[in-house]
Amino acid sequence: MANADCIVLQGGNMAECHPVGFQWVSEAKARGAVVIHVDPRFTRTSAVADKHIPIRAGSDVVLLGAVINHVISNDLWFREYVLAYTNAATLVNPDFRDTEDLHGLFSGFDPETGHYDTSTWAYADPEGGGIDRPGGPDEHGAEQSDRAAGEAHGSGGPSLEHAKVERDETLTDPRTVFQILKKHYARYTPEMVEQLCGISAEDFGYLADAVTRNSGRDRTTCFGYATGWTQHTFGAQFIRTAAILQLLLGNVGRPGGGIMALRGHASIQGSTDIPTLFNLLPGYLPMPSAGRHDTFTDYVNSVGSKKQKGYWADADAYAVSLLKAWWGDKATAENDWCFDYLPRLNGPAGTYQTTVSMLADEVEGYFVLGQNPAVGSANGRQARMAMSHLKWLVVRDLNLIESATWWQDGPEIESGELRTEDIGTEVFFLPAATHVEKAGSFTQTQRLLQWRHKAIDPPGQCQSDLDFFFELGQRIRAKLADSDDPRDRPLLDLTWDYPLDDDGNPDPESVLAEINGRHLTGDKAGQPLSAYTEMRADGSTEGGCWIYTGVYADGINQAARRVPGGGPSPSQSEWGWAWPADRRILYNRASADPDGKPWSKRKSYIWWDAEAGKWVGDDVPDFPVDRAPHSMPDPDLGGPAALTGDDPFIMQADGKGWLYAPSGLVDGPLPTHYEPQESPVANSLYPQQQSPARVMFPREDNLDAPSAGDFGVDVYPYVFTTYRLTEHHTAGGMSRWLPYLSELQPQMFCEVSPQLAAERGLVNDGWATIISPRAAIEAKVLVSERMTPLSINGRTVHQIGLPYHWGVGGTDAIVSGDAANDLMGVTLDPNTQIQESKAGSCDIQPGRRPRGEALLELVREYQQRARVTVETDNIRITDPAREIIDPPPASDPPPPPGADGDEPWGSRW
Amino acid sequence: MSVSEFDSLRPPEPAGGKRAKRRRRSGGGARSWLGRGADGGRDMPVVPDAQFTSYYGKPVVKPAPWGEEVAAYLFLGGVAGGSGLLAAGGQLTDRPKLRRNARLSALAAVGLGGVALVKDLGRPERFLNMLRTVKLTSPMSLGSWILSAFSAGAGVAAANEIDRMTGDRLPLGPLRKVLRALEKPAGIEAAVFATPLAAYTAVLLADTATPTWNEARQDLPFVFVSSASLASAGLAMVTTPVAETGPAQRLAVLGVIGDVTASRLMHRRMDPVAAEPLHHGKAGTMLRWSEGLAIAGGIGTLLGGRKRPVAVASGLALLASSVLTRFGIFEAGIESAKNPKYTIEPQRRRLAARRAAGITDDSITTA
Amino acid sequence: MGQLSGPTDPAADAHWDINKPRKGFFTDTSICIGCKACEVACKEWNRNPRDGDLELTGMSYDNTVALGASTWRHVAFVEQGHDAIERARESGAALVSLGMPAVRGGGSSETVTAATDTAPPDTPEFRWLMASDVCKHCTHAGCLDVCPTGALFRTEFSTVVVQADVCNGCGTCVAGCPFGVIERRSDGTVEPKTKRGNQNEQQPAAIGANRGGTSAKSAKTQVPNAGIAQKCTLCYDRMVDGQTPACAKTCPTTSIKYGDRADMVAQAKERVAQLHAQGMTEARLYGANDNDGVGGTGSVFLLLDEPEVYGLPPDPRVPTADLPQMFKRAGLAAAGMVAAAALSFVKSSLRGRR
Amino acid sequence: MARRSFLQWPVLRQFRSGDVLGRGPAVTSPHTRALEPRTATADRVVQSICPYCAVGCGQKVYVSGEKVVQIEGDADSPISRGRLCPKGSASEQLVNAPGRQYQVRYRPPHGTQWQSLDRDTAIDMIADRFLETRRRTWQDTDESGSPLRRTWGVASLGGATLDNEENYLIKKLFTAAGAVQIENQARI
Repeated sequence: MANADCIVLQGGNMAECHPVGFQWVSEAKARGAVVIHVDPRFTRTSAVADKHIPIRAGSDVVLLGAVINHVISNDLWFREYVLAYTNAATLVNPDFRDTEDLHGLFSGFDPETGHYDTSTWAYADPEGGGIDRPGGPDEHGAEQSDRAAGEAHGSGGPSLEHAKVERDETLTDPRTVFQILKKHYARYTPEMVEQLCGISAEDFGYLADAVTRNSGRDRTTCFGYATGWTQHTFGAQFIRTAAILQLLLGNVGRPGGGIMALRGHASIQGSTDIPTLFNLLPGYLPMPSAGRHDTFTDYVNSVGSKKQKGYWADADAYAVSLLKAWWGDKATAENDWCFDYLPRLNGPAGTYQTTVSMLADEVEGYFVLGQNPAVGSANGRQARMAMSHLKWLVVRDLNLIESATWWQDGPEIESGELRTEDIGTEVFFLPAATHVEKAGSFTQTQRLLQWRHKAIDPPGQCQSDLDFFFELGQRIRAKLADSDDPRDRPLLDLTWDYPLDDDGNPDPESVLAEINGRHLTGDKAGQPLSAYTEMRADGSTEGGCWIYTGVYADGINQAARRVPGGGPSPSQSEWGWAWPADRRILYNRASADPDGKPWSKRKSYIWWDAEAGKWVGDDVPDFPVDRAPHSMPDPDLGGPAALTGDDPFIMQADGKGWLYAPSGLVDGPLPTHYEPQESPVANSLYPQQQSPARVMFPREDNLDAPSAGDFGVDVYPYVFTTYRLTEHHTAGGMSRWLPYLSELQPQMFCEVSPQLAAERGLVNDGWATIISPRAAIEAKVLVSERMTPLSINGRTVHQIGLPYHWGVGGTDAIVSGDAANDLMGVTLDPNTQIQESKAGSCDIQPGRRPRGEALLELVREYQQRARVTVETDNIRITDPAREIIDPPPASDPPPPPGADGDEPWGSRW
Repeated sequence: MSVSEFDSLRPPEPAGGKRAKRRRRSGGGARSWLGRGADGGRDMPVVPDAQFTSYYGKPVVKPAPWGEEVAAYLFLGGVAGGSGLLAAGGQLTDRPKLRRNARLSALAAVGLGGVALVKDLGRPERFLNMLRTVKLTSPMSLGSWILSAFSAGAGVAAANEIDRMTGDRLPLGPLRKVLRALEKPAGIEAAVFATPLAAYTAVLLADTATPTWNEARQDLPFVFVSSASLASAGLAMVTTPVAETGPAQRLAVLGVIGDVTASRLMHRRMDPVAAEPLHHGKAGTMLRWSEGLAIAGGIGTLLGGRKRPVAVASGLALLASSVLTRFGIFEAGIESAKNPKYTIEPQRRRLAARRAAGITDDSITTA
Repeated sequence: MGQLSGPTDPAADAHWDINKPRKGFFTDTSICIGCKACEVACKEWNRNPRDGDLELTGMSYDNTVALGASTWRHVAFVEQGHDAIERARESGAALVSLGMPAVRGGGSSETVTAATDTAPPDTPEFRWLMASDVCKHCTHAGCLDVCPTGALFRTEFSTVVVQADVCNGCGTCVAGCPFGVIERRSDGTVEPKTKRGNQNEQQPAAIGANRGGTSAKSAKTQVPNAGIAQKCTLCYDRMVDGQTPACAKTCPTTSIKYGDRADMVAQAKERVAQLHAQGMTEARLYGANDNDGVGGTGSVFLLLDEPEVYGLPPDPRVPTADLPQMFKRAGLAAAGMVAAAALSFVKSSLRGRR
Repeated sequence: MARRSFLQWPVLRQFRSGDVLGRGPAVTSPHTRALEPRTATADRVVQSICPYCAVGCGQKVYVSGEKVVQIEGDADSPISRGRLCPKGSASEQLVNAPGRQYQVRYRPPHGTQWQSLDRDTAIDMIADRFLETRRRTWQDTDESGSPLRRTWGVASLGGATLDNEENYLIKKLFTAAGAVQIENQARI
């Protein structure tokens, strides 16, 4: 990021949320880079940016789409890069229909199920039709969504049956990705940006100019985003819009380019790599689904076809190694490596589905591990009520957080909805160990694993999660030791024999060694694997997470490397270990031109050394190291062997960056603007108001405010958006108990513009009550010009900012206050199952909120006034006949497909 | 403002903690134009000086963390010093009652003053640290040494008086001789440190960044010695028969003249804004009463000093005047420190004046 | 004897025979992101108690309000609109056009000319200033000179430090500081609000405080150094070991720089010239002039508006600079009092004799 | 002894040393002269990583007498170069937080207060609950007969401050037990 010439921070507040990471932005800025911050609020990031562009929350796709349109229509794209490294020239299935043709929907939507059949989105098969996902065209969006498929492919592109595609290098065929893209974004104009985002043509021009001026051979632009993009009903598409733009401008795989995901937690990257997520197994292997993955063969074929390009073609080796790591000698070729030991999904099992299942008394027991759903989950009341239905609850944390004490002092106790004596939940609170009281690795946001050494033993009865779960596993296995029930075999056969220390606790390094994997047979039997390329599908290797293989190469904990400053190399590679294979920039083959030469001296990073016959440079080449720039292997080879010399995107099934996603996403192959679930603004681009494929929970305890055009929209006339402050940490479990942090931001507050303050009679430092269809909360008021009313479609839209760190209840918290998340409804992105919490509708009034029953009465009174029902906002297809402001032009004949590159690995700062 | 019928169910707005109240008060007029951060340009309905901005109306300097004990000490120190002088005068001019009463007054005042000072320390048990160093730059340090020196003399002198009053019944033994031998030198020693004791407190206040005190640095010593004179004289008039209070009455009148003149001069010579706290609020009231009482006491002394009741009444008026002077000036200083206006405006003015005079190399702000 | 005003080497002035370069901060507010890491790192290192009454102040994101006994770094937040920005630019430009040399006679001509003819960029509609304030460690420190006990002293690094084991809390230094930095720590914590949680326990536990059992919870920790004047020590204890002060070390954007004061001033001048060259005439330095009322400060700041906007005095003057004159006046007054008394007795005696 | 300490009287040192104004070396106390940072006197220093956000800043943890006495940035880290944000800077307080819990607590069904429980019993009880629930809520197949082999009765929500090794064991154990509702903050 420090190498960038232009940095666009959007959907995130980097200076505030990642102050230390921001030093690289500061450094780039000091060297002359332009820093632009696009955000609903003027934040600490804006304060030090060259320019702040206020935007309406949730309208980012319009803005970026318009930049894409600007780049294409003014011919500002990086031709050589786009032609060689992206799927711009690839042809798409002729049956594909764009949103331009179908009033905001893509072809294949089933209004009954709310899911897309994605088969028409595929690349054109030279033999006719489209190239399906392996395993046939039968997987519908439904199932993909249920598996949160978008995230399942987080580490690279989803699979294709094969990689033989048709290309038109002139990009003139209307079925090329490029032409589809061009048409798709043709109506994303500066005028539309003005209308929907509230951004003036002048500001738009500044952004578009800065980005394009700072892209090309000699310059690179970098995007940084955070939850301002992900927490939307089509959040994955926000990121893809940026990815498309970055690919068009040639800013992926190059120093100072890329899209930086700015993640919020110490190991949030790690907990998706080695996921505690329902839909994934370690290394982004999907959890098997009932019906589709009944056999191991079905499963591995669907993960990565042997005929596709790139490293996912070896998915079988990764899967077998994982199963060998878990079930050891019990996993054999005969029993499909114990594949049947894995439980199966038949629908989503995310946090919010779990909440609903709790309310239905289907979930009995719940482990809450260093997490505070009573404060941190959207629709907090629903989350707390759900917990009151549990039979037992285990909370492991440092402090008595709200999630451990809701039965005693939660908001529902105060309002009288719950009575402590009536709550049958058995609650275990177990004190946890802090980060210095245990050894282990965190994976930071750039995929770097860093080992923490243990400083002291946990005090008192505190215990690390590693020790706890190891012990729990031992107890469970002991209790089942005599069982002959086949369902207990997976537990009894599990490899659970880690070397123990003096206190009987497992050695964390031995777990890391298992994750890394080892050879099981041959000369090297017992030795650690040094790269995932050594993994085999024949049972001769084991490894718990293939992308982490190499972290324990040579039996050395590479994550613990601590050479000061990372050593002399520019990639600072002697500090920690980056997955995969210690690469610091992914897809870095793209940092050289198709001939293997750096695009420019200034931006050189990896290049082809013709004499040595290999790729060399400042980083580990993310490419077969001896694959010459112009080599053209037989595509039928499949896997890495099939990568041509100019296929830098080695995890994508066709080796190209995807401008258009022929598969892998469930809500459209191209990012399209829809309004948030509840929005006082009508979608001017399409008749379709909300994302048709969003995941909805139409329930009485999860009502939505009327959207533009519906009755009652003026009852909740304002947009609220939630965010973090630098002084606190998420739901406050690690900050509201700390005096030094609490004093810096002691009270829950809301931020409003002077105009809104005048409109509602709000006074700086006074109180306000904010009411949504879910809840009403109170907050102190900060009146500030940092909040800007936006002119949207001719009317003024006020936005209210709400930090979400406070909660009610908890013991010994130094500060407490109402939780912003209580206001939030639950509606999810179908790709990721992440909730929309960056935009919602509300009203605001001066004064504190009522207490007790009267609080519920207030919320009800608003609901009645707005006549909200479970139907509100929960209709999939918006009636195209309804009045809209800017009807789309008559549609042209459908052009064919393009592609897209989801680039969640980001790139280096 | 009202939301709905639920208003009655809302918790009452808290009355505001101690600090919150202080905040609003210190903001005072400032708050209205400081509601928008330090952007003083707009919305400045009541700002006299359009250039004046501050940080949310928060003070720039901090007031001394002194309670009223210190204001009391200013008074008591003055009384002690003046009494020390009167005692020496009595000693030298052979006025035994004046001498005795003044010595006792001096000891009582300096004793009470010392207690007040120690009580006001953050760590009273460490009061002896005051004699850890001799800090020539520190009025507090010099004052501590002066106070100690004065107390030594005053103590010995007063001890003699007490011993005599009890009919030599103090259990002193052979020390009585020593005590008697030291009596006269001690009385003179105390007198030597008497005026520094009365005067140094003015420097103690002036040698601060507290705007009103610092601005008064030229004339505050004169106000303080005058006030000390009239107060100690007033006390003598209360304690001592008129037969021996002639000098005290003279001193009282001179003190009143000095006090009124020096105070007026002081107000005139100060930056008008920095002088404001002397005229406003509690401090202003106290200082107005102080002047009135001084004049009344002076006139009373002049006209009826020979009559004991009038002398006593005048003496009390003078004592009260001195108390009010000290408390008034003390209070005005504390108030001036709490309002950024008194720091910023005079400073801006003097900076501008220097610049206008062509002195541009001594600003803390540089390009 | 040492000096009371004007440029000098403070350590030499205090008769240190160890020859150490003067240390100081350069706080460049133009790159501050207002994260307050400096405040926290400072408190954590110095084990200062939590401050304030845990209520929102309504002052933008500033909830610690000012420097004080327990807050030795304070980040100010100022929100400004177009007009205020314009005025800041003008006042900054006026400084440049005064042609004020940064140091009398010092080779500073290169910094003066930088910005005058550069067309300023468009004035933005809005800006949010953030600035981390700290003790100035003045060349002539009012607090130090008025301290009666020697608790405040000048270190070999020319910084000004309170010795907590000496201070008796007389409070003179508090009034002696023209910047409102030093403060006496109150012995009680703020009264608990209508909130749970024992406020006493919110203070940092003494090192080695018992933990690992419930007893740790009930052990009420006393406010450390109550009743004693407290302020930034520039982490003297770290400096003697060659370490960087906690705030400067943690500052994510290097807005707080630490080093030899001469280097800091040089960097500051370079930076202000750079900003002027970009047309940011609002940039100016604070404390870099040894001819100012405190003889220059050890902590130098780059500000983007007038000092008072940040709560800093526009023309501070160390009160002790006028001390000789004050002593003179006091001496005169004392003499007057002696004279008055003498006169009273002389006249009385005459009258008495008559 | 008394004589020596009298000679140490700063007033005498003032005039002996030439520091007549009592500004410098003349007035230092023995404590001041012996000052040492606790980072220098720590028993050991351990390299660690900040537990808050995902930047992954390096930390140095100073330990004295088996207590953490200081946590500050690790200047060797190329990621953070020794810097920390306010949260990272407060890490020592996270470890030694005034409200931190050191005891297992147990709330029985319908109970109004916490009770204490030893850890061993607690883990045993949790294992029992886990197995009971699993038994009660086991699903062998879906309605069409495809294998499910899972329990819908046990769920988990893990914070993203868990180590990779911890996540791995949790995933491994829960998956083997057939629990599928394993989620973490990455999704929130």
